Amino acid sequence: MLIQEHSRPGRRATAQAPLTTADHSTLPQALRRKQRAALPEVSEMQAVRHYTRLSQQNFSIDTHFYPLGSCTMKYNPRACNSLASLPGFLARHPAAPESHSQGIMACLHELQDMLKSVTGMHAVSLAPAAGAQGELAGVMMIRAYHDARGDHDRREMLVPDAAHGTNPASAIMAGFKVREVPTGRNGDVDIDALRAVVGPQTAGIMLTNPSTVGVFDRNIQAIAKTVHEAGGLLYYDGANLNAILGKVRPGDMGFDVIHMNLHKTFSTPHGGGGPGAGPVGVSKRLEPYLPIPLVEKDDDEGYHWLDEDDRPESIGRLTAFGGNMGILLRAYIYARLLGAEGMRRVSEFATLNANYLQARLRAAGFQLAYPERRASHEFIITLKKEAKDFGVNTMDVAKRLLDYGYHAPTTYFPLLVPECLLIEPTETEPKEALDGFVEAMIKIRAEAEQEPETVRQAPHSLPVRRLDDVRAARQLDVAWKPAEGLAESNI
Amino acid sequence: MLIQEHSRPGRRATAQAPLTTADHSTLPQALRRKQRAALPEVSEMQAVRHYTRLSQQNFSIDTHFYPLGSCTMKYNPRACNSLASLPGFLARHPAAPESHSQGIMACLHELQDMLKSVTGMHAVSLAPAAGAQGELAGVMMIRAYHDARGDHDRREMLVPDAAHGTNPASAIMAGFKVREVPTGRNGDVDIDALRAVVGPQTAGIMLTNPSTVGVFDRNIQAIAKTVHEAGGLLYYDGANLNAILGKVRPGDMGFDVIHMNLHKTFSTPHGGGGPGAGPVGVSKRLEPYLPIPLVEKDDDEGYHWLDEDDRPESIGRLTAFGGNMGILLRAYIYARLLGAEGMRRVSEFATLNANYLQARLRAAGFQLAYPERRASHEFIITLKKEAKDFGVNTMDVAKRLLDYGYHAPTTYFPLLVPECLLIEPTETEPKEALDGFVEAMIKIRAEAEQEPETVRQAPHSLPVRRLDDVRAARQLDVAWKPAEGLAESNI
Amino acid sequence: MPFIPHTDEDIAAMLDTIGVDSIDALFDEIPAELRAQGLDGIPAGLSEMEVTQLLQARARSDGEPTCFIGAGAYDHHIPAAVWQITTRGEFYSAYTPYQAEASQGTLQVLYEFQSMMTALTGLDVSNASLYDGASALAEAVLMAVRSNRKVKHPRVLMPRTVHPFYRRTVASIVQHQGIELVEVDYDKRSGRTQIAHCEAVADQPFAALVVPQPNVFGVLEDVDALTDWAQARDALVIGVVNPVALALLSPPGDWGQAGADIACGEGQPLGMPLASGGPYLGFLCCKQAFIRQLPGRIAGKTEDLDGKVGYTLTLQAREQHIRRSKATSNICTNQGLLVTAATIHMAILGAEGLERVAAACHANTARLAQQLCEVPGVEPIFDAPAFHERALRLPAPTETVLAGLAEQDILGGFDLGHEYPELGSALLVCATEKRTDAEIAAYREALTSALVVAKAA
Amino acid sequence: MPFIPHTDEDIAAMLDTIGVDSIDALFDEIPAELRAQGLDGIPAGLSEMEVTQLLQARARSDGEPTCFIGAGAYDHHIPAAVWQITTRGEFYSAYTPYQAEASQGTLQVLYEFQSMMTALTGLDVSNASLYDGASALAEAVLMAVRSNRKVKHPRVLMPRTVHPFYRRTVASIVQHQGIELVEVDYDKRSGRTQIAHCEAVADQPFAALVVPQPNVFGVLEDVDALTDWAQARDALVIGVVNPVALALLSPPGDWGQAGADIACGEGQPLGMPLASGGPYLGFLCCKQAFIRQLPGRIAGKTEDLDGKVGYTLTLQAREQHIRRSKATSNICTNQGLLVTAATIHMAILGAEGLERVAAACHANTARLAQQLCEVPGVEPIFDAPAFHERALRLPAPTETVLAGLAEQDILGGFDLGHEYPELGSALLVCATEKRTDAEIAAYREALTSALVVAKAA
Repeated sequence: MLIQEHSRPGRRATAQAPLTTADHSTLPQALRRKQRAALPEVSEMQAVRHYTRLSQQNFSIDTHFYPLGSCTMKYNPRACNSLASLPGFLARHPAAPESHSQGIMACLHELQDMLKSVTGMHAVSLAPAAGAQGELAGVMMIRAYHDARGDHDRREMLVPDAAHGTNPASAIMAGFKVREVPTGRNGDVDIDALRAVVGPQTAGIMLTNPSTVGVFDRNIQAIAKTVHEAGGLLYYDGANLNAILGKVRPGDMGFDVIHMNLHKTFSTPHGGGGPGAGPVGVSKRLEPYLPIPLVEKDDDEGYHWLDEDDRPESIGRLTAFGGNMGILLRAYIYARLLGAEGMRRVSEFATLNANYLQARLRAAGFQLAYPERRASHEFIITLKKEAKDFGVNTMDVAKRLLDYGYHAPTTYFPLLVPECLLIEPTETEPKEALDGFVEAMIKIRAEAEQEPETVRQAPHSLPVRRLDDVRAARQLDVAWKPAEGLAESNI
Repeated sequence: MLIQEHSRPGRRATAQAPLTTADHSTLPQALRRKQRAALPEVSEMQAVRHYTRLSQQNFSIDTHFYPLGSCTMKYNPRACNSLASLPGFLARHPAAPESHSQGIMACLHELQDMLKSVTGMHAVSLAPAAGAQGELAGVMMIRAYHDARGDHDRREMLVPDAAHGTNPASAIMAGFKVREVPTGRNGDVDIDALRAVVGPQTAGIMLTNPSTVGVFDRNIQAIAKTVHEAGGLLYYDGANLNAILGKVRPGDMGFDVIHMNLHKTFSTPHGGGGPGAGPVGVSKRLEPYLPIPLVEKDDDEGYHWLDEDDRPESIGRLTAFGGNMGILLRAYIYARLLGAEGMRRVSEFATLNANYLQARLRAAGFQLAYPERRASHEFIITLKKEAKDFGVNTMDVAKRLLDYGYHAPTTYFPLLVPECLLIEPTETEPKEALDGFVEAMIKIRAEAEQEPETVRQAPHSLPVRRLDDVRAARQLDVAWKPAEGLAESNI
Repeated sequence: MPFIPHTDEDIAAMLDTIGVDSIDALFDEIPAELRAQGLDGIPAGLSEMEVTQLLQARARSDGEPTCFIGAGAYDHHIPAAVWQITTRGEFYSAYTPYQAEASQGTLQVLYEFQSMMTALTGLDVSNASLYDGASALAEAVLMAVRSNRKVKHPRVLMPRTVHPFYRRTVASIVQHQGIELVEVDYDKRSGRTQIAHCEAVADQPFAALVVPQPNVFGVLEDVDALTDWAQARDALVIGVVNPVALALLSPPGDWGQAGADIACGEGQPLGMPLASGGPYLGFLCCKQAFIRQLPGRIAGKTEDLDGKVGYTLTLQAREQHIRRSKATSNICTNQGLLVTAATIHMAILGAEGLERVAAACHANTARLAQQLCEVPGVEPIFDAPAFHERALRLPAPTETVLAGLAEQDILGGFDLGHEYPELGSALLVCATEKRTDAEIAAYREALTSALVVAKAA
Repeated sequence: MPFIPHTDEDIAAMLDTIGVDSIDALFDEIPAELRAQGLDGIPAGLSEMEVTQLLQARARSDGEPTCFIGAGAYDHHIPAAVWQITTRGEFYSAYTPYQAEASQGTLQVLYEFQSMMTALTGLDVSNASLYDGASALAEAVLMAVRSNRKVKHPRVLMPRTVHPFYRRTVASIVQHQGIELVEVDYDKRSGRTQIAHCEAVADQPFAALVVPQPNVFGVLEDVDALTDWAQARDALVIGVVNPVALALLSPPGDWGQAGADIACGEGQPLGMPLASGGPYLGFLCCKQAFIRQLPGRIAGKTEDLDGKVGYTLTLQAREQHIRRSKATSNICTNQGLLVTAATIHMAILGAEGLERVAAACHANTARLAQQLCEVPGVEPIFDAPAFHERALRLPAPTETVLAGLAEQDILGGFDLGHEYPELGSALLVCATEKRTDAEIAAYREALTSALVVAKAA
């Protein structure tokens, strides 16, 4: 039942707004609303009860193992939420003067420094509001760099076929053409294919390492050399930074620009789809182009903002007020809780968990996409044999996992591996959770063999059974509308 | 699975305590613990996940209609929680000086005044930590009053047979003998029976009005006269104050002392079994005996505490630090949100909801215990006919209601009505919830007739099926113990 | 090990299963010369208590000034229930709802949010959020250029009365799409964009006109005339609106003869704390005809195998993870948690509650402006009706005055002088429903003394 | 109407169903002369925003003093997760778990809490909470008198080293049960209760001896000797313990040859904010033999119809709602929500975490005492080992010194002089793990200056 269906004309949580309607007669009649918007009319209790019960219909990290590959669903420490929600932080207006902003600016500046250190980059901007915006900022800086040198013909961005969809989409938004580079059979970029496509038209390459197939590209130095020698720059997609945090630094691998997904690696919440934060780091030659604002520290006068006036070559402003500050604060708090040692442990235990889970699934007879490789913080199994033998596909297995109380891994991505599950357990899961997941996978395979309909019709124990995505797209219904004349009333 | 069963030696939420163990070598070895306590060893995520999932196994006001008679399960406004949890309130030490306590003392003083006004009593103490402690304080004040007058033979406390169990238990704790007074067939106290038992031994009578059978005792003035003329005092059990808030005042009915359940009438949370708060109000002659501490306002110097030294005749201190302050704050906030008008509406709509539900259930063929009476904020139906006809008892119906998503009303109380359900919808439920409850009751009666086993074995859709209470008492297991030598380790 | 549950026994057993001797061995495919040696610049980890003390000190360090700044972010009261429910773990720690059956909570919230936004804006459909109001306007501009089948010229008329930060954000984001953003001037007396200003730059066809309501000065634009004017020229109209103002003001869907085509804006006033500027919530609504050009997530209603109603992400073919380089936008993660907060906020307030909030803000700002204008030398800049912000002219440099006010713990407003030098010493003030009479009186007094100091300087 | 969902249509339909004309008619059984006319003294309702502003101002009004008071309530760090989970609606707004099948969350928490408390105290069983430590001691005294089958004399030896507020609470609650509370003096040099002090008042049989550990001065009692001495005289031993201290100190179940019989205390250090004194959490544990005399709720493990494990309230025949006047206590509502917080707190910290907290408090208080005693005229009063509180003698009246410290926003400690005049100007100080070196140094400086002022006065 929708909240709108709980609505009755005249009902409302009356204490939550001013108790009377103030005079607004100076608003010209012609510009006024004629009918009330059909928002729900419910009591506070009804709203609380409705959304509390709705929340219980979600899987989440706080309730379930959630090994969604490439998404880094690790535990979000509760202190990050409560400390970022201290009244002093919540009440600060984005246009407050620097005299009244030193507290948060200190946090932001320290976060800039910590991100520089952990990525090996020369400078960092916290401005991008999410990973995709960080990507856009990254490729825009590459373009700004070439343009500033008069190198206007570099209009082609190389993207591996295994890349996240955001990579080509961002490159297009920055005005590039996209050329795909194939992945080799061992999971590394096909270096010969790369050599064949680089040239004077090459603006750069967008890579994530470890890649989305779950392995660390051993040729990264050769790739960097190839692209750099062709005059291109290397962009690092930080989606998989959790795999190497404190172990290898993108800056040391030769990357010129990087974005980070703080909501992945720095454990800020995913929130059912955001907010994220996508800071970008750059080598020295790209520093002038960083998006604004930046925080600078002046030993005498404390912290101050750098904006358009201070950074005339900047690619500019990406949101009105400089980014998802509350998320940056959470990441800062997380980083302070971890410290240097804790950061190294993130990648170590994320990798341990992934390799353990890979080893157990392999031992249980599941087929690895890259059996000869180490897992990074994630790995891929392919269910093409099960699909062929039992007529049960990856999506069926994913849905059946929900019945067993496990969120499904990422399905059908990367596109180059058929019937694949991309599995990322993260470092915060205990061994028991991994073992339980393996048991569930074994049981589901047995079900697929013995009672395939059970798997094909899964899930069975959730608030709804398998949903019809085709119907959703064909018979589009994306907003509730009030019955004619019912819920609307004159103001 | 218990949190203890998630435990593994050496696991812990390490950031939540000091990172190292400080020197404590000056603690004598002989007085030290030899083995670590077998507390769980889990990560923060495991604790969060475990308790989040556990919470989902509860019915609560925030998730379900909860018409538990006599318990006033109304909505707890969320602002009461967040404002009582402001850092300035949470950080205040109970022994902080008055110079640093004026903020909360102002709230407490105003709450005292509002409770005086709404009950019609002369003075109020906020000290009792719950309703039962308020009862104890109330009867102890009656005793102190008689004792102070040298009236030492008044050792008998009258208690109606319909009373809450806490009434006789509290009277006993105050050193009284308890004599039961029967309820008449119409639900009012049997006034003749009362007249027959009052006398020079009578210390007082403990009454709630409306009574626990859900009706307002029309003879209250005659009862008061009878008891007062016999030299006894009248004690008002505030459990049902929600029914008359702002409509009738116990002080005007002739009561000498009253306790209030703020967690009922003033909507502080029940918390799965507390905390409550049980302030007491008294007429002028009982004022010297109020439990301490009290807050007094001095126009020049602000608020200050009255304690043992200021109130030598006080029955004394009931908890170390003067009561459940955080609950008192919540009640204060609720009272300020309601104001005088809002308080009157509480009883009006609680009564409207109860009478509507009573009318609908009666129309559906359910038997009322007091069919000729108005419901107060609650009422009783008796299922003795259904029990006889279908072999399905009140407990079965109660459990089956859970399957329909309704918490059961109070069962088998008051004891004098066979197979009874005491139903209290409260004012915060919308009409739709009441209608849904009636539909469920009708369906369950049909099931009782057609498929009684379904009802007798209910619930079916909850985390557990019907639990074996006898086994719990016979094979007592009230604490998990570690397997021999497993979970304990030397410090 | 903070947040890592592994015991020594676990580690040993896991390494044994993998068949390696150490965790370090798991990194053996990484060229040795790349392995990071240290993490200089990252301090040692702190306990939660120490971090708490540090952050409490930082949060306290900037005092509790009284805020009279608006300019795109507004200090509204947020009902206590909103964030207590929003931060429940099941909302807070869930991912984008890719597995719909395990995400009905989030998906239904998205659908309800979309429904509420269409109700507020009077348009047919809404997406499930973008980053913020400014980036939403950038997406709206891109979308309008893609959508306009009659005008192929990628020109968009952008009034100067659109918030300057929004204009800069749009300029940044669309800079490589070959879109020409044409500035439209405004009337210096009323603060409004007049048709004449539009005409002045409409010598070539244009794909869209942006119409802010209220505009950056708080002034109400003549949205009906602007809409009709632009649509008569085959352009699409993009409304940039404040959702709280929409409780009182004509919704974009009702503008002019045919209604605006697209509406976007900042959802922050719907239950988001100021929080230094984010996370906020960009929203984007449009007419049904343009839904396939809408960027971002969209939740849709559907049925399960049993015919039971459920919700799922739909039209994913628009999105980057399916369409890749041909997607409507590169957006992936959006502002889901803020959508949850906004949805609960709107459910609790309802239309009437939002009306009261809007009316209180309007009345408070009117009173504030009146009182400040009693200070000698302070005067209103524009004479047109306005919503809950006012542009005032000061008899001393705005920057100096604001600094003087800040010393008295009053954040006096937004300095318009940087962006609109033609206005002189101009200050944009705002008093939401939270500002009390006492605070307004205190501002007036503080302004008086700050002006004395500023003039003396 | 705040919190009331009824529309005019609802009201009309409901009155129609009932068959009355007005809501007022529903009160027609109440004698007219009793109907309240007004509610003088109750102000008009406020909006949530107004109440928020009022309460924020009140909460702020008393500053943020640094707290060096202990005396039964301790300023510990509480992990952020504790209250974020505890205030989830399903815990916060549930009732006492009478319908076990619909309350497994709360019931399992109670069972886990009971398990943790038995682990900490070393006793067999625990109830599910009482109001606070002081009222728990009163119940323990009543229970001991009921339980002791060998000694029928209702006398209980109560050392003066038990917190004076606890002794007063016990005296209030048991005053009509004919119980004689016999004071036991203490050694003025060590601050300990010695056997000799017990002997001095043990001329008649007594049912129980109360043993605080640590005692009100922070001093560690010789619990083994006291336990053996009392039990040799057929008395029961009631330990009054601090649960955080128990992470390091010998648990009551291990005291002496046979262990204490009952242990009670204040659960506040297990995750409850100071909050002006409540709600806190009284706990009460005992040997198995006494379980039927234990007051309060007890959750027990059982099975459902399918043999699946579940939890339910058990031994309800002890309780007032069944046994009425013959119940073990009148307690009904207890401190369920605080039990939830304490259980989560203990789960997160574990035994090792509690040890670290305890050790840090101990070390901080030792450092504090040492530094304060460097101030001329300040000296320790007792020479026995202590846990995380210290009694200090001041060279000026304690009240004056505390007032001087309060002016510097330091809450300097608990004035022992009222209750223990024989100690002179005596101050009980405490520095929990939260007090930093800088705060301790600041206290020392503030004390120096407060003493100068106090001596001059």
